Amino acid sequence: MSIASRKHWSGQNILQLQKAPATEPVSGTLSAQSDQRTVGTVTVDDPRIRCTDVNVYYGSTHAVKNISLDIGRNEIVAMIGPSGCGKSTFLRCLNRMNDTIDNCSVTGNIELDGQDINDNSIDVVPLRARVGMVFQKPNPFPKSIYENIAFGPRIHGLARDKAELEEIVITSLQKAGLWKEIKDCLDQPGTSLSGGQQQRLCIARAIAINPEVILMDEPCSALDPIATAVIEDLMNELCTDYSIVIVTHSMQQAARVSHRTAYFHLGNLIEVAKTEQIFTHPIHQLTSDYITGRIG
Amino acid sequence: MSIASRKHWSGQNILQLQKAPATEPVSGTLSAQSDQRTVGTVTVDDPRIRCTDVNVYYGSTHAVKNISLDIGRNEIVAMIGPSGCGKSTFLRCLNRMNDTIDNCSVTGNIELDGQDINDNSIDVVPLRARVGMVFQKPNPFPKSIYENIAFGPRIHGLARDKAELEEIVITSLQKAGLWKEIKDCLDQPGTSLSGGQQQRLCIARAIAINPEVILMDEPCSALDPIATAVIEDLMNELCTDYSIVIVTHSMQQAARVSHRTAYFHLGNLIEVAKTEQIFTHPIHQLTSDYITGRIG
Amino acid sequence: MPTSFLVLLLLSLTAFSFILGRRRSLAVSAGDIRKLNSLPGYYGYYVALWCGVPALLIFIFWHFFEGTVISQLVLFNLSEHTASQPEQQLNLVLNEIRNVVYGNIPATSVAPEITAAANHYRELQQISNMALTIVTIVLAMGCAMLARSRIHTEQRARNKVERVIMIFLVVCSSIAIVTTLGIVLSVLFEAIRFFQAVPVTNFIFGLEWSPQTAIRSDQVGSSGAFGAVPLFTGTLLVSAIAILVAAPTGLMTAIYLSEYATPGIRSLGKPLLEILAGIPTVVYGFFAALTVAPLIRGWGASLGLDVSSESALAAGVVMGIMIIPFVSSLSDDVINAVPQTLRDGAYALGATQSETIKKVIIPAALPGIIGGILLAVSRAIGETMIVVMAAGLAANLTANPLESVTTVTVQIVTLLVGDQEFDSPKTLAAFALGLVLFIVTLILNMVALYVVRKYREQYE
Amino acid sequence: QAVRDYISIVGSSTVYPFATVVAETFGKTTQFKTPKIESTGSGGGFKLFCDGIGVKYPDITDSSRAIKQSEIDMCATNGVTDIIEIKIGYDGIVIANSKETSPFGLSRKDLFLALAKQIPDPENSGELTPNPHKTWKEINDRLPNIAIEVLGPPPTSGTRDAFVELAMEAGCSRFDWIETLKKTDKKQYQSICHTIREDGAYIEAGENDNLIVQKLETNPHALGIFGFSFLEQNTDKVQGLAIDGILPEFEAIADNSYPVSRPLFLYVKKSHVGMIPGIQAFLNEFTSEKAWGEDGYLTDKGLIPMTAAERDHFTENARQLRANIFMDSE
Amino acid sequence: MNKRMPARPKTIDRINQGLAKRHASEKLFHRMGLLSLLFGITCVAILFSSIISKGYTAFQQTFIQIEVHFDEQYFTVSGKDNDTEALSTADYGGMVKQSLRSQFPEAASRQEKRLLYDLVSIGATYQLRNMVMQDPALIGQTTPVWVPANDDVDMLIKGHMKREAPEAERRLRDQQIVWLDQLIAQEQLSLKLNTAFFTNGDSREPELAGIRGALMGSILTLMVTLLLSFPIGVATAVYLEEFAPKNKWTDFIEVNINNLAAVPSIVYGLLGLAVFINFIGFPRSAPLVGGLVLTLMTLPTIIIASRAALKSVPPSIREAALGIGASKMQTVFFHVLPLAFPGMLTGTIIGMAQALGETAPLLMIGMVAFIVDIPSGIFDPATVLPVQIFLWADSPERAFVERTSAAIMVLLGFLIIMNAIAVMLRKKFERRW
Ligand SMILES: Nc1ncnc2c1ncn2[C@@H]1O[C@H](COP(=O)(O)OP(=O)(O)OP(=O)(O)O)[C@@H](O)[C@H]1O
Ligand SMILES: Nc1ncnc2c1ncn2[C@@H]1O[C@H](COP(=O)(O)OP(=O)(O)OP(=O)(O)O)[C@@H](O)[C@H]1O
Ligand SMILES: [Mg+2]
Ligand SMILES: [Mg+2]
Ligand SMILES: O=P([O-])([O-])[O-]
Repeated sequence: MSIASRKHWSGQNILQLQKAPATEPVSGTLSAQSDQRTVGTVTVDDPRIRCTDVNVYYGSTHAVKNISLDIGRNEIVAMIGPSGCGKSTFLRCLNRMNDTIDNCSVTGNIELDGQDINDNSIDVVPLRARVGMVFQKPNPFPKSIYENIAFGPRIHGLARDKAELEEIVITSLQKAGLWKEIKDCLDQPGTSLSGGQQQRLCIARAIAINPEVILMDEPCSALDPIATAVIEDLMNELCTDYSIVIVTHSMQQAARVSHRTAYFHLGNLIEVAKTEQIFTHPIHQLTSDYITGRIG
Repeated sequence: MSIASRKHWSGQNILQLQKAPATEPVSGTLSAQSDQRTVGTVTVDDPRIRCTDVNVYYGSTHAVKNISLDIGRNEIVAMIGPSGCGKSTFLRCLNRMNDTIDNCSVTGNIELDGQDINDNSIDVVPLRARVGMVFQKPNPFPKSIYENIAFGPRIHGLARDKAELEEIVITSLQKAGLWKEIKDCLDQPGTSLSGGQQQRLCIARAIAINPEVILMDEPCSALDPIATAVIEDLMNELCTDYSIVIVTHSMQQAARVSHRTAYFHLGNLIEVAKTEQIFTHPIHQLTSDYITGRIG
Repeated sequence: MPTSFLVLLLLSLTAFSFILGRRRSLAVSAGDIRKLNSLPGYYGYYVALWCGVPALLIFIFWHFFEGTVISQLVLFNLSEHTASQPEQQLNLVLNEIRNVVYGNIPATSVAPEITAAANHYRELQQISNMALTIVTIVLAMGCAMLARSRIHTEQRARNKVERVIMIFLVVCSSIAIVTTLGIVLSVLFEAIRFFQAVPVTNFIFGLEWSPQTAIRSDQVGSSGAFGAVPLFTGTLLVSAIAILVAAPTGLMTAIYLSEYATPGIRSLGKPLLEILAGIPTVVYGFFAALTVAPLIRGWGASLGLDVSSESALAAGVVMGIMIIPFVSSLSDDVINAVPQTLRDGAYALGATQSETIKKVIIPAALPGIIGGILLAVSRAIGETMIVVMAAGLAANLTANPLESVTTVTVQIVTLLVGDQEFDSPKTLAAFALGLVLFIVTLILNMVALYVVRKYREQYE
Repeated sequence: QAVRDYISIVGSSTVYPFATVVAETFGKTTQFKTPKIESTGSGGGFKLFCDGIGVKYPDITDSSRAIKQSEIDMCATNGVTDIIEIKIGYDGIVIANSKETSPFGLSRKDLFLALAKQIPDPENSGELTPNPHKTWKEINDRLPNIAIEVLGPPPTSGTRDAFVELAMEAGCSRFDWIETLKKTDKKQYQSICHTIREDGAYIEAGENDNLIVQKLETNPHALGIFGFSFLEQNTDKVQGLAIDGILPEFEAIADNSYPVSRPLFLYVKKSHVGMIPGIQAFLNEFTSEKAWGEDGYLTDKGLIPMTAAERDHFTENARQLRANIFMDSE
Repeated sequence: MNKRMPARPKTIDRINQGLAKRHASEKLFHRMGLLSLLFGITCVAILFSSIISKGYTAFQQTFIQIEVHFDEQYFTVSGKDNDTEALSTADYGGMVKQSLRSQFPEAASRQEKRLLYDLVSIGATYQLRNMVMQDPALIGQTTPVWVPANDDVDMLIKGHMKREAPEAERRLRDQQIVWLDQLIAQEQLSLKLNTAFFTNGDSREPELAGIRGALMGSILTLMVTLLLSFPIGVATAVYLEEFAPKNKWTDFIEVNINNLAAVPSIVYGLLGLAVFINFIGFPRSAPLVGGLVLTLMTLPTIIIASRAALKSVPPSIREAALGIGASKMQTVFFHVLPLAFPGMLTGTIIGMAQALGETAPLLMIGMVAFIVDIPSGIFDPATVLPVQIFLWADSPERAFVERTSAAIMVLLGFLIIMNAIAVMLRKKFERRW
């Protein structure tokens, strides 16, 4: 997990990570243009995903600035940071969802199991099947609840027969903690559910295809504590096999579920560290300001 | 605030409120059909909004069951409860937003300042101008940020001239804590903002028309703690003049901002009480189960 | 005052009263529009409506009756001899008078009585014109002033203006109903007369259509030569071929344009295809008869098939080409309107683009797409010229697209514009065909509505 | 209410090309406006024409056939009583094929045997049999061995009526027993003689004669039936076939030796003359020698002129506005 | 929690297994889309090229130069010199003939003279008259004048009539061709821009026939149609989709409107005849009536397209506006309509295109007519472009073939201009959300 082991990406300015001394916190204000150097443990050994110098632009807006971050195997990484700091944008890079936004351009290197996902030869279909996603705004298909979940397994041919498909649907709904509420109305449109139910539907939909990495953009924002607990349990269970990246605004949640936490600010990745550490001994001034509620 | 002072609404079964003894908690399971009697202080003196026996059906689904609840002046009422229990549905009754859903029918009596809002002679336009709303899923107009906010003041004629309108826009954005982030791009489309920014935009849009009652459906779900604090401050500030009803999944938030809290369960209003009381001495078994995290 | 000038004047009065109303509302609220019930603009519209609408109604009403009234007055003054002519003849006399009035024929070339009448006519016209000008302007100004004086802060001008708009909307929607009624009425009576001559059952179930011969040999009814079945099967066959061409091509084009194509190609391709809808059907007729039909015949011959030189296939294919834009453009619009979040949802699950389109986007856009296809089918059913020129007029009862067929519309047109006879079943048959076609398509549309309802997926 | 200062003409699509030339010349050489001419078909023309008197109704209708009794009655009930009938000339109906095929002469009997739905049974005199002929050779050994395929106008057209009456019926009455039927059972007679086969040998190709000409080009074995003026304009593409030994040529039609030609008419409302400006002048133009004379511009357009005597007769009618519709004109 | 969920490697393996097939079908789908588009565009291209290749020659016309002597004797027939009456009724045809005779004195017999006179168009007569009426000073002078040649000459020069063909198979005699060759040699015959085609009304002489009357008729008719059908169609769609209660009655209206789209256009003609002409008393052949009939005919198209467009506006937009107290009317006009506008324009484009190309209903209301004068208002008798095309296509004269195609080109040009405006508007309003 050493910084030196990082391979450099040509054509970009060479990554120079420095561990800022805790006693001399990095300046709390950042010009929008400046490239911030990330403090903390950016890299892990044998990462599942390795991002190097990722930049995202919406037209001329520079939304994500030179971010490098590794996601380990069987790891839950939480991303926190003020609203609009680029968390969702960065998350969407990891399964190339930004392709669908017209004026959005991504530079930098993102590797999944050592393979550059932005490579032209990469097939986004298995990529996205391997890297599942739950969006910030629930977006159920205007189909029945059953069809919403069955969609993924069906296109990927994951079920041999009807019974198997049904089982996948039921297990996914159970895992997402939605089964009990809606088991009698599987043929109702997914759009007629309540906000929180829709969100869980989308989670169930994402896990129905068994992805290896799951990206969750505020998956519990519309959930009550109990439903939240179900999802958090699910994450814990899943991370024995998979990697999970979660964006959350709840520090408690980040603290509860994640192994490492990344703090974003104005498009920069300010600090990454083990979760215990970041919530107890943040290195960067901005991080500690945020955690203690001083930025705003 | 006595139960006897309640006026009865003919054509409905007569309201019979009983204070369930704390020593004998009401059964924790509820059949979907049964009418639950609400415990706690349902009524207030001189309410701004008085709801009596409100029922909402989506087609044949009974989503809100016989709910009576008063919203006082200068009061913040929080609504909590598991996902899908009918909070949003009930909230949408208060400014007749359910009119827009085809198969949704509302019965019961809802009075705003003593006037039945479901009356045929009522003009919904001033009603909705008086009772503003922030929706659960942020829904900015596909127009510029400025136009998003300016639309309300403009149709209601709240600004005498351009400068005044601009001022309203700016103050609203400031109050919603969005001004700093987007002051340079007021002409960008509102839909290109991040999730949390959209949510704040919708809050700003709602308060720009100075409503007397504000209904907020999970206004802080996509917000970081700092932005949340801004909104909570705003609520505190607003409630000196106005009434606020807020749906939230964060008990902490409910505890922080609200004066009274209402607990919903499967379409029933189980309990209403002063916030301190409900979080410390819930009367109903279901309430206490929920607060202590035992339902799920 | 010339009519156009009066209209202009009324319009500017209306515009002016808008300003007046707006001003007034600002005045009563002392410039603070927050005190007003509605926006100042609504008060403007309110006054403008009061100013314009009554005056305009009077104006139209006046013009509707002015001619008749003046004519009657002029005729009244004509000499005994002229006035005693039959009414129809008087109509011609009036025309002559008017021709003199408008200087179409020199006054010297007509009888002095006509010249005198023309002068009288001219005088009356001037008076009427004068009166109209005064009445409308007074009315416009009066109503505007009255409306203006009634403006106060509590007045719900917006509701009133919106109610007027609402009335306008309702009136517009009722035009469709009135049209339907008109169409039914304009074919119903003649159709009933036809059915008095030819039993309904013969018409609907008869297998032979040969209107001309039936009359010649006076075998009406007994020979069953008014059997509409071949016409309806012909219509069905040609429309089916057309839709088999248009629906897949149109839909795939729409998908390609909205999902795959670059914006440049889309903004070029779509309008280009829309031209297909506007090429006159005569042109398609020539194209079908002289290019496509021989081509198909040649292919058929090389395959050893016996293709009629006028085949339903040629007509159907060309008709299909014509209606492609109905499917492609309408579908493109609704597909484009499906929210991006739905696409994102599918892509994120690893769906390929075509899977996303087939399983998410098309179902979500289905009502609009069906609407487009229905419109195309309708157009195919109603099309005439191509079939006349390329499929012939022979009423064969066949399902073979290589034979020639005829359609209901073709028969309606040829029966109506050919050498018609008074009251013969032959001419009346056109009306019966129209009526039955109307009923058949009505049933088809009801089925379509039911199906669309059943499979509709409403997003959000 | 509209004021009309132009002549309104409706009627036959066959007469349309001739009436329009006259109208155009009339408009350009007189002070009057150019008449408006609608092509509605003869029957449609009568329908409008007989609807009444007044500016709303047409002044003149063209027809490719004489007015029928039922139409006269209809006119009369609507107050249209004085009608001037003017015959303007003849239209030849030709049977032609592509230049690429060698021409062959046909008799009217051949035509009947080729195109009738039912023909007299050769074995069984007095009986009918469905037309069995597939090729021309089957009808007559002189004729080539090619399939019978005739492109012609639909039943709704006046040209078809004329063809049926002048060619088919004449061929039909060569059979003696049918000829006798004419007197005994006229309906039966007509049904035999006038019914054209519907098995595909006769193709109803619409009313557009240009289309038929062009279809003949792409389909050299087919014959086409259309008006003489189209043959005249397309002599490089199609050739007219001799009927009963007579080729469809200008002179042959004019002197009535070509058997398949029909008269064309104008019908004028007498009560409109003088009230609508220019009707008299228009009739004068139409009946002038420079229009319908043997060298007139109408012959350029394909109208076959009447004999001088006939022309004089109708010119006189037009000048005198002699209402000459008689009750037995059917 | 559940152990029967397939193990991970199995999942991605399964996915990879099916991948080749899915990509193949993706490719196929993409190709099919492209092919469909190409098919449509090819059809447009074929139609265009066949029309243009047939019609472009119509924009030129053969002219012959003749030496005209405006002899005084022609103008003194009535005894009164130089008054307009005399000027307009002088025997200009005689002057043309005179000048032709002096050019080719060898034409002696009556028959030969006729052939000679046939070389120039009757239009030469009207042309000379116009010249003299404008400038009476010409009388007594001799000037060379370019006059249009007869349509047969025009066809020969443009190669549509084969000069090698035997004499009997062409409309020009050998003698005439000899004369024409002489004219060509003396540079007295040439092809010039056919301005008459754009400035004249209809004519039975191909060389004089122009498109202007029909074009004006089309413009007037479509103006009426557009002004009525767009607002009415949109208003109806808005009412039905946004305001009307959803019940059996509105279902009935919806079915009804769909059904109206399937009513054969000629039946609309019948309706127009009964209502607008016979009942209200509008004049026959008027663009007003044509416009009204076409309005009724295009309304279903516009309504159906507009409704589809309104349906596809997400409900959250409406909720957002209603939630801040906008009235339904304001919601619709400020937020929903702009978003639905592109779809409404599509309906309008297609509806108007259909109206522009329609003939059958106009037959019933008297617009299929020979009208020479250019209409100047919606009450004047007029015809429209497709009718003109229809009439010319049915004319015997060979020269009308190219003019028919040229008229189609004009119609398409009109269509393209009309669409271009709408398409630009549509692009402006288009967005995805
Ligand atoms: N449009 C609709 N049609 C049919 N059923 C609906 C519709 N909207 C909501 N429901 C149902 O009504 C019930 C209450 O929904 P509501 O949205 O009020 O829940 P909620 O308390 O807001 O939940 P959440 O916290 O998840 O937003 C749910 O069971 C839901 O499935
Ligand atoms: N489609 C877009 N077009 C242009 N700018 C965008 C777009 N989406 C996001 N942005 C901008 O990019 C920046 C980062 O947005 P992003 O959605 O990544 O924020 P976030 O960290 O997810 O915030 P939140 O917590 O509010 O969801 C924001 O400033 C936003 O305004
Ligand atoms: Mg986000
Ligand atoms: Mg909710
Ligand atoms: O139009 P016609 O009556 O001559 O066929």
